[in-house]
Amino acid sequence: MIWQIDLAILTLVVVAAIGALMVKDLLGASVLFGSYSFMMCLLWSIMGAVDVAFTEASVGAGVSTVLFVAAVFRTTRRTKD
Amino acid sequence: MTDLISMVVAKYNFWIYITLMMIGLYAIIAKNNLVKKIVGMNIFQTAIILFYVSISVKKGATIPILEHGHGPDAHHVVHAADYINPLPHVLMLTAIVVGVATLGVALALAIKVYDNYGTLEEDEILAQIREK
Amino acid sequence: MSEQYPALLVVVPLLSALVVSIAGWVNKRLCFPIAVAALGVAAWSAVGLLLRVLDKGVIVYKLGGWSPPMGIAYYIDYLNGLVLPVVAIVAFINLIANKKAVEQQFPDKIGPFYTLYLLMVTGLLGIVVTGDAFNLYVLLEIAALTGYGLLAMGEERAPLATLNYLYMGTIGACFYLLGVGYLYIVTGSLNMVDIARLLPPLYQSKAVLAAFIICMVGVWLKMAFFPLHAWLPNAYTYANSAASSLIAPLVTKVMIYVMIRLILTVFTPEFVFTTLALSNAVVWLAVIAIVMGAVLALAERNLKKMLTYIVVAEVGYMVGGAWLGNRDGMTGAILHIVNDALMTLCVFMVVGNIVYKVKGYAFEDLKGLFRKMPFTMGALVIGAMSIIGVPPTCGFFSKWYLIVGAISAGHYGFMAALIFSSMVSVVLFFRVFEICYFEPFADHHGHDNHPGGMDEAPVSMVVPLLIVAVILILVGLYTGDIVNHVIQFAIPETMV
Amino acid sequence: METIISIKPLLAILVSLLVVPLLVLSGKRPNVREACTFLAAAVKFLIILSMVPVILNGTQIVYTIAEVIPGVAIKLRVDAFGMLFALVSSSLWIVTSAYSIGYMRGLKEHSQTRYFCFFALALSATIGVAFSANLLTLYLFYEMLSFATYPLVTHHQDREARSSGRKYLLYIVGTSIGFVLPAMLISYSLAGTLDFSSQGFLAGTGSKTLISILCFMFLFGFAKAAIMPFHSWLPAAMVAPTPVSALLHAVAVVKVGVFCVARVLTGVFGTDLLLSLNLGVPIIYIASFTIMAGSLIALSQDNLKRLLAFSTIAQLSYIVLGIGLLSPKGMTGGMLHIAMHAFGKITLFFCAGAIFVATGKKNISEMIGIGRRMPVTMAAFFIGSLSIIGMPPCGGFISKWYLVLGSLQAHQMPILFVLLTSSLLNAAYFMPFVYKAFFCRPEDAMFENKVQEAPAFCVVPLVITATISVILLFYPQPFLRLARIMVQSITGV
Amino acid sequence: MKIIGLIITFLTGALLFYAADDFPAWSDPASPASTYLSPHFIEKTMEETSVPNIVTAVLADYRGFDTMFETAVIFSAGVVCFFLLRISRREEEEPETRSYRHVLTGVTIQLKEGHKMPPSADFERIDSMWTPPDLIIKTGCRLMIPFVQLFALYVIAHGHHSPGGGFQGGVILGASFILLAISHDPTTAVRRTSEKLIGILCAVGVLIYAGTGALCLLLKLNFLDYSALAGILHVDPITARSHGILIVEIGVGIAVLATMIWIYNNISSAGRYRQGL
Repeated sequence: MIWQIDLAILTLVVVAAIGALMVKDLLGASVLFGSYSFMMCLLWSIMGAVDVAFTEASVGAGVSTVLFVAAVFRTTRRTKD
Repeated sequence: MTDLISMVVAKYNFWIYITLMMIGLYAIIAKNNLVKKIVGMNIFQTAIILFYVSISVKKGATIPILEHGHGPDAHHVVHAADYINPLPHVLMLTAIVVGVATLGVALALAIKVYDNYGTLEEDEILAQIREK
Repeated sequence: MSEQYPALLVVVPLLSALVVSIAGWVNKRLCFPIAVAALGVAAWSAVGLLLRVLDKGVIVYKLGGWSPPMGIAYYIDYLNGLVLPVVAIVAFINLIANKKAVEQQFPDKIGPFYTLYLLMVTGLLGIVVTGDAFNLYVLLEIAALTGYGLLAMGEERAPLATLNYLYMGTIGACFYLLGVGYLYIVTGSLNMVDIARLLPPLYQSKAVLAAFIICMVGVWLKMAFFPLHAWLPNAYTYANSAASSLIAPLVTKVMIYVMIRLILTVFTPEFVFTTLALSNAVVWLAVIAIVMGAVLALAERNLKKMLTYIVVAEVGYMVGGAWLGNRDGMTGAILHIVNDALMTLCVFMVVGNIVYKVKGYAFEDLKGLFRKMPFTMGALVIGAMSIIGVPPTCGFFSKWYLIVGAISAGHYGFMAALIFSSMVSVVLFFRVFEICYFEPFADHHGHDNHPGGMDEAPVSMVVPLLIVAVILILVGLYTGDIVNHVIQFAIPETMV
Repeated sequence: METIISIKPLLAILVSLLVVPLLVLSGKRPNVREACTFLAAAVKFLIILSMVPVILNGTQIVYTIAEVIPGVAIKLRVDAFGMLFALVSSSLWIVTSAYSIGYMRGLKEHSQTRYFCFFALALSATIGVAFSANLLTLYLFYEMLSFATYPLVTHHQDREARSSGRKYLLYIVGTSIGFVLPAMLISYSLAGTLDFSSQGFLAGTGSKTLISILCFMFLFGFAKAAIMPFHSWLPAAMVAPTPVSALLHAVAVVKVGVFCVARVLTGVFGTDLLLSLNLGVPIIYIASFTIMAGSLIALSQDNLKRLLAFSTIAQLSYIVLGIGLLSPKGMTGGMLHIAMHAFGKITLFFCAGAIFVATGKKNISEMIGIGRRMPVTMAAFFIGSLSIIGMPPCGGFISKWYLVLGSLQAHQMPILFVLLTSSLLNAAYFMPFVYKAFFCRPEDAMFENKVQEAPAFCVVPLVITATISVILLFYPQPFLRLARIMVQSITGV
Repeated sequence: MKIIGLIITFLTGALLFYAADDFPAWSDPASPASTYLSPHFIEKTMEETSVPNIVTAVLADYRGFDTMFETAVIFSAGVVCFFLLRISRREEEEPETRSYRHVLTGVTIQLKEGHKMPPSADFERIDSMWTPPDLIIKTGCRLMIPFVQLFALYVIAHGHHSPGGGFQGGVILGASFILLAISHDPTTAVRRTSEKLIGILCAVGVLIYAGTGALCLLLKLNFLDYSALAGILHVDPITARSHGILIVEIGVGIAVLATMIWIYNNISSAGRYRQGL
């Protein structure tokens, strides 16, 4: 496993996480969260945790994001922070 | 200095997981918007999952699926050093499931709160409660 | 069959929960009897387990036939042998008592309610019975999720309060999980007994220390120990009475059990009380918890919320007792798990009956209740006596042990706090009794009622309540046997 | 000292406990209800009476209910002192329940069933205290009594009752939880046991200061003894119906207080320990202060029941004083005074109640010349007051006589002075009233015409108690012998 | 609040940093975690359960008890969402105007309060926030969904030999239905998979898992000891374990599939089941 790629993805993960929390729009936040999960799943597949990565890809990047979007659709996109 | 760097490099996964966890924790405690808190909560959980997965990593080992032929010669000897430690993966599958379950419940609650108060900002909700 | 009790204990409620949820779609009337039968079996096997433990000593049950530490195993020793029947019986009584209340509150969601109820009990029983650190986390989450669901169905403010509980609870559970991860990374095992076997050489390791602290903080979050208690009062107050009278008695106590289990079994007392010298600080925290709980309860003008603050104070009792670090204190803490579960059940069931009849639990709703619901109020009196700590109700005796422990540990602050909280409870409860006794009965919420007339809750709610009230006294009278035959074996001899 | 195991003491307690359901069930039919009360009272008295001969032989009766804590059981033991107290209170319960009927019916009080139920409960608690063999049992029944009497004190359920009920709880429960409970637990962790022993179980444990602190925690902790400054619940509690004041606040409750103090001083600390630490002296001085202050305040009272209340406060401290003297005669006097004062004071309360039933008047100033209308009642009142003052031909004389002897024995001359002055003070607040009642002519319109004696149910009991307190002068044997046996077992003299 | 948050966060972080340098070096083959338990799993799995994917074996057999409760967790999440959100016909408040849409022409008509449309095939009741589903998305999803489902089934079935298993497959299968619900509207999706069916399927899925365990119990072995099934399946205990794993994986798949749909339906339509994403 190449630790440069690993490190790059790790930084991307952190960036995505911070972005998901900073962005002033819940829909954007949920999409960014989806990308965060996807980065995570890449990271884990690099580490050789294929099953975990698979699950995270289907759950974190997939269903969780859909649920977030659905919830935002039912409530509101507005957020103050 | 060098050993510090080597230590940083040697355990950077741990450092990253701690950073992510701090981000998530801060979001849960300090954010004002309920959905943002939920996002933070998920980041928190995934950080812990990252920690566990990092435990399992093993130098010079491959994914925990045994190569095997079929038929009588299927069983050849297996060396533990060749495969990554599978146990944390198992635990984390469970943890991910728990995470999504919690997410579903949390979102359902958030929707109910929104139905009651028409907003997701905690301070506005508290203001509404106070003036009642 | 009796060697399968450990499996039955957890599996029967789980299976019946599934069956109930199917029955909920087919025919609602089936749900209640199935639930009663399931919890009956659970309670029966819990008692059976206790008897077996008393008879044969520690029981180990290998799930999937894999011997630990490979697989997951149940360990039933004197400690959880004592707690299991309490959890099962409390859940059973409360289930029967709240039939009418459930039908009144969610007429068309009976199926889901009983499903969640049974799953919750499954989770709690599993937490108490399991011997695997990670399995405990999963069960913790089951109990928590179902708890959120049950608590959120209540008044208008319930969802928000529950959401806050969810955040806090998730942090708590994740901290626990993290602590287990730390233990795993240094020991490589997940089985509690196995970890305890592997730890001693590592007592000086920072990772173990961190693991202990993180686990403790997580558990404290879930049990609402003082600085971390903020979520509890609202969450319990605004919930529906059937749920709150299940959760208020059990969840905090079970978490206390987890704490004691961690202290006694995983990180042995030597590590906790001698290697790291935190105990004094924690006991002082407990003192603050007790005092603050009592004071905040004084500030409430609302029966249910007052009781929730009393729960916070009681948590202080048990944490303090456990951390005194001597035998008497630990005995008091374990004994108080039993007693506090019972007396909290008693008072919250009383609130349930009041809500059922009067549709409110603020102080002004309670006028003239002694005349209106004499039996319910009688039970409240006994529960109050137990919380105040009047012999021969059980509350007195656990307080006895806690104070004796405090004296022998030379921790007079804790003793003073206990005395103080008893006095405050006298004030709290007699303030309520005065309202119920002196104020003439006034109609509420168009609830037509001729003043002075007796209008008691239905028999199916009153009889279980009275049974609980009697149990309070009986447990008090049999304290000696409980301590002599169970608790003193639950505490390792190394603890003096 | 040989002991025999018997369930009788438990029965004596349970009788009045088990009658409560009957009372509740027969709540609709008053006659049946009061029949039950009478029955219970009689049975209780007979059970206790049946134990007297055994006790007089110097044996003790023991019965263990449950071992609640390793080393500490809920345990009953009947000794002479307890028997003395139990005899007094159970015999007076019969009389009082007769009187209650007259009083409650005469005034058409509300919720009489509740009244009788809690009365019975209070009595069981009293007997329980009398027969308790260790501190835990004592505390158990003490608290039970406190909570059982709350509904009686606040019987009228009006604002006044509410406030005085608060005061009652604040003093009684506050002190018992605040002082007695910790003191008990500390002594448990010192000695490892709580069983009363004739030499006290604290002897030889703990430091001087700790023992002294414990001693005073107990002394003030049992606030039912109404030792100043923890006395003011008693006048407040006078809002209760008169029979309650009569039996509970002249006999049961307050005597339980002093009984507990005496028990603890003799059974927990033991005379030798107290003498060696010289703790008796502060106790007797606190007691004498209470005596003087109580009597002086009583002088200024116009409300008859309040006057009696303050007189009670003073008289209770006689008993504490007697025990505190730590001299055989003094202790005998103190124990005797429990009985003597009980009969005298209950008579006085009965009279006050009877007057209230007949005329509806509470204040002395309104009762001038009442002796002409209610001669029997006032005659009884006269006898009772004599007994309290301690003049022949009344039982009070004997106990005071022993107290005097005891103070001489203990070389406490000041106490002698205290006793004499307080007797004078007693005379000073009783006699003028008696004089006015008989020899002053009421100006018109003080009484509407044809005010006559109260109903027989009220009058007969007070006549009985009056006569008894006369008889006790000439035949004090049972109580005297019990007291002597007890003192002998304590001091060996 | 933010200040407190920062303080707590940094305290926690400090503690973790402090602890982390006692950890064994990252990816160290000699660390306790990879030397104590895992070798047994890696080396013995094949002969003890004859499942090459160690994770699946440990998940469903060694630690099968955890996984059963994991399924129970997801099930209870579904029940909770339903319990909290679902609004029954009785307590549903009527909007003052009802909108009906002519299916063929797409003409929408609004009726004032009280007036109702006679139930007919060519008119359907719609929400005020109804938007016409886009044709391209609709057909695109129609094309994708079968393949997605096929893949999901493969993942479940092939969990023994490759990454994946009941849970992943179930999620993907559920996602395919969610895709249907997104691309069309929930009413059509619910028409395909009725609420009652879903609700029962959730329970059935977990029931398969727990029931297998209970079956082992009835066959005089410990709970979840699949080798007890050898008698029924007429195979040797080792193969019985592998079959048992397959059975419970299927159970997990069903449960997860149903629950995902259930949660999505309740959340996206806020419990009304009329109009979703």
